[in-house]
Amino acid sequence: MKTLAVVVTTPPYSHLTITALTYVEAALVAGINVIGVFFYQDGVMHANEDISIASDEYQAIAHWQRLQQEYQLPLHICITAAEKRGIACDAIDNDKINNAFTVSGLGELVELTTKATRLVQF
Amino acid sequence: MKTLAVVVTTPPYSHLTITALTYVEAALVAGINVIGVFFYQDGVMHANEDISIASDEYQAIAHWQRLQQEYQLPLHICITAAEKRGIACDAIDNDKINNAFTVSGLGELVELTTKATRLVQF
Amino acid sequence: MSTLHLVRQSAFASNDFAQCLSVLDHQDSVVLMDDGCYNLKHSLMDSLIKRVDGSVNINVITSHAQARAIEIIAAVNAIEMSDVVELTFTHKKVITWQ
Amino acid sequence: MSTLHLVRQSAFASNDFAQCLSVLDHQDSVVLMDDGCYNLKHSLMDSLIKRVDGSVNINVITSHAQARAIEIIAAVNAIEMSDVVELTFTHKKVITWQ
Amino acid sequence: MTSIEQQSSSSAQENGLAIINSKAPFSSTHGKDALDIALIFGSFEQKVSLFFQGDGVYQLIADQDGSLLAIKDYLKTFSAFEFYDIEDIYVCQQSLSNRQLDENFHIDEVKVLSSIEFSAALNRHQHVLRF
Amino acid sequence: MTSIEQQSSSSAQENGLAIINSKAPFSSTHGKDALDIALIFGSFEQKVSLFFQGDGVYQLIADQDGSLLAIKDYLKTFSAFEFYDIEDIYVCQQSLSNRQLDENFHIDEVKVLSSIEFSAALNRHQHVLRF
Repeated sequence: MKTLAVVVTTPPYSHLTITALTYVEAALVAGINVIGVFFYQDGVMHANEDISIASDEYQAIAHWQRLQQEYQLPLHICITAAEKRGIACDAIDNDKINNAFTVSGLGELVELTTKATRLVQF
Repeated sequence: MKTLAVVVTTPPYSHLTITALTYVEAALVAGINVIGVFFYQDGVMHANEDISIASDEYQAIAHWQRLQQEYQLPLHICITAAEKRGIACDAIDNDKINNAFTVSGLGELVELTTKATRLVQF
Repeated sequence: MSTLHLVRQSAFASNDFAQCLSVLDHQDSVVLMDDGCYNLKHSLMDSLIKRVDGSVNINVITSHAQARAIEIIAAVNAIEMSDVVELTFTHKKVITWQ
Repeated sequence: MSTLHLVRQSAFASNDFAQCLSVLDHQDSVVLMDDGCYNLKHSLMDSLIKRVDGSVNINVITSHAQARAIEIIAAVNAIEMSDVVELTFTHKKVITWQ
Repeated sequence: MTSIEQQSSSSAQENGLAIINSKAPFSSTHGKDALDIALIFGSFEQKVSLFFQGDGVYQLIADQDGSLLAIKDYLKTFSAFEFYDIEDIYVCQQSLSNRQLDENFHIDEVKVLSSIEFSAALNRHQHVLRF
Repeated sequence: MTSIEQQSSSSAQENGLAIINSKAPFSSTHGKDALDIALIFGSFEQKVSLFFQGDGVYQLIADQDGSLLAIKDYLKTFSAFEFYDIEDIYVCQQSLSNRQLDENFHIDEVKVLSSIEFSAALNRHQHVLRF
């Protein structure tokens, strides 16, 4: 069984993120079991519910949400990286975190890496 | 009269920001009239009230606040850059923006640049 | 022992591509993507093509090169993102140079 | 017409320092700060020191070099941030290479 | 090509803002962020000049198409420079030739300068930002 | 220096994570971000090896002092590698000599490798991340 884990370190307003999205979607379409995407460094910015990208720009966050819904793709954000970037993770029922994303620790990255046959970083 | 405007593009968790802070404080101590600091690109992250930097790390935001209070140093964040980074600027009495910072447009940068005898970017 | 190398940066601006080449093994494959496409015109590419005698497989993502108005040279395969997914599993590991 | 150049990046990793040198005028001054301190050991620095015959003033921020365990060479002035503030106004403009 | 013009103005008072573009167009927001500043200076009728050096020269090359990357192609906005009275657009000849690029640009009025001319043109401005 | 050891293990099954450090220590958070991953792998008793290449080799050099920059010096944490059973620490010889650096490191057990050995050591791992 081909399993894939992906690490994303670029923020939603970076065009590099489109490449990551295109890759992950191509993997899902090809029937690869993508066991999770781990957002690290500036990648955690994806989960900031307050981000507003101009409507004529690429909507990276909406694209991740769609992949999450359509393929039950787990999207993890690193809590340490998130707190450094003003995404408050301590509140219960936090309405500042996009609910397509799960707040996780780095232990989740260990888990994904151990389980995946391939790990790809973007 | 020596007047100085400063542009900061690095976020609070970047060590490069310490260099900018050290420079601005040295200018203020030397009696230079620093007419404003304009935060652009990732620099706007300074105004995110939810940012929590580990207490044993450098507290860049607190340092900017201190300079603002001690020297009445104007700190402007670029609204477009801020919205892209999840710092909501549209609400009245927005409690997510650190109140040491003023939400401004790029027109403020034109103003600062026109008035300043020197413009320095960090 | 083969590795898939995803090269995303311009060698004219950073030394990532040079670092990639220094660990490149025969049997490895390279995919130029994003600003890595600019490397098609870099002198490191000439030496790579000469060095490998065709043993290293060099690819570029068509849309990424076309968007940048970069001509794809004959020594390089023009591929799509779905091919990158396939290469991911025909190689033993992936290193991203960004 | 003199310009103060603040160099903040390692020439081993990026080509910013090379770009700075390509527009450097005699009478200009250079301040190496942050990772720009690493350039003290780069071959571009040797050629800069030779080229300028002492007409370009080259400086490094002492604490930035010391933190990186970089020895400050004799051809370069060791300065503090307060000196950078002064240089800001003894030159006509500032360009930051970062 | 513009050396006479440059020499005649090189002794004049420096004024306005020079923006140096040093990054390729599609992988970072630096080009767009610099453009936004240029346009706002233009709309406030403040002098602003654009310099392209290093990988920044890729921003000027003809026949690019960001839409292939699903990117909103901000390079198209360069055609508005005339409307904003942004007339001084300089590109470093050395950076072009290092990258094996022809002088084939997607906007008119780009002045190709040697390093010495590029430096002299920069020096005619009071302030410099670099992206 | 360790070539016999490498050869004997080079045919073994690849396993664990290799982290390539490519950035200088004080101007970005990449080094610290990579370290955090290494330590969590160590604490989960998963094999992790550290590779230093390019400007990343500056992370290993002796006599540095981030406190002069008011930076919390994460390099000091490197001394905890032993405690976490992180034993494979490799540095690229070519990157050191390009930067005129001596093999004088602030931790023990750093293995200086040629490009070929560096590549072979990387190949002994199943996954690679690079910061």
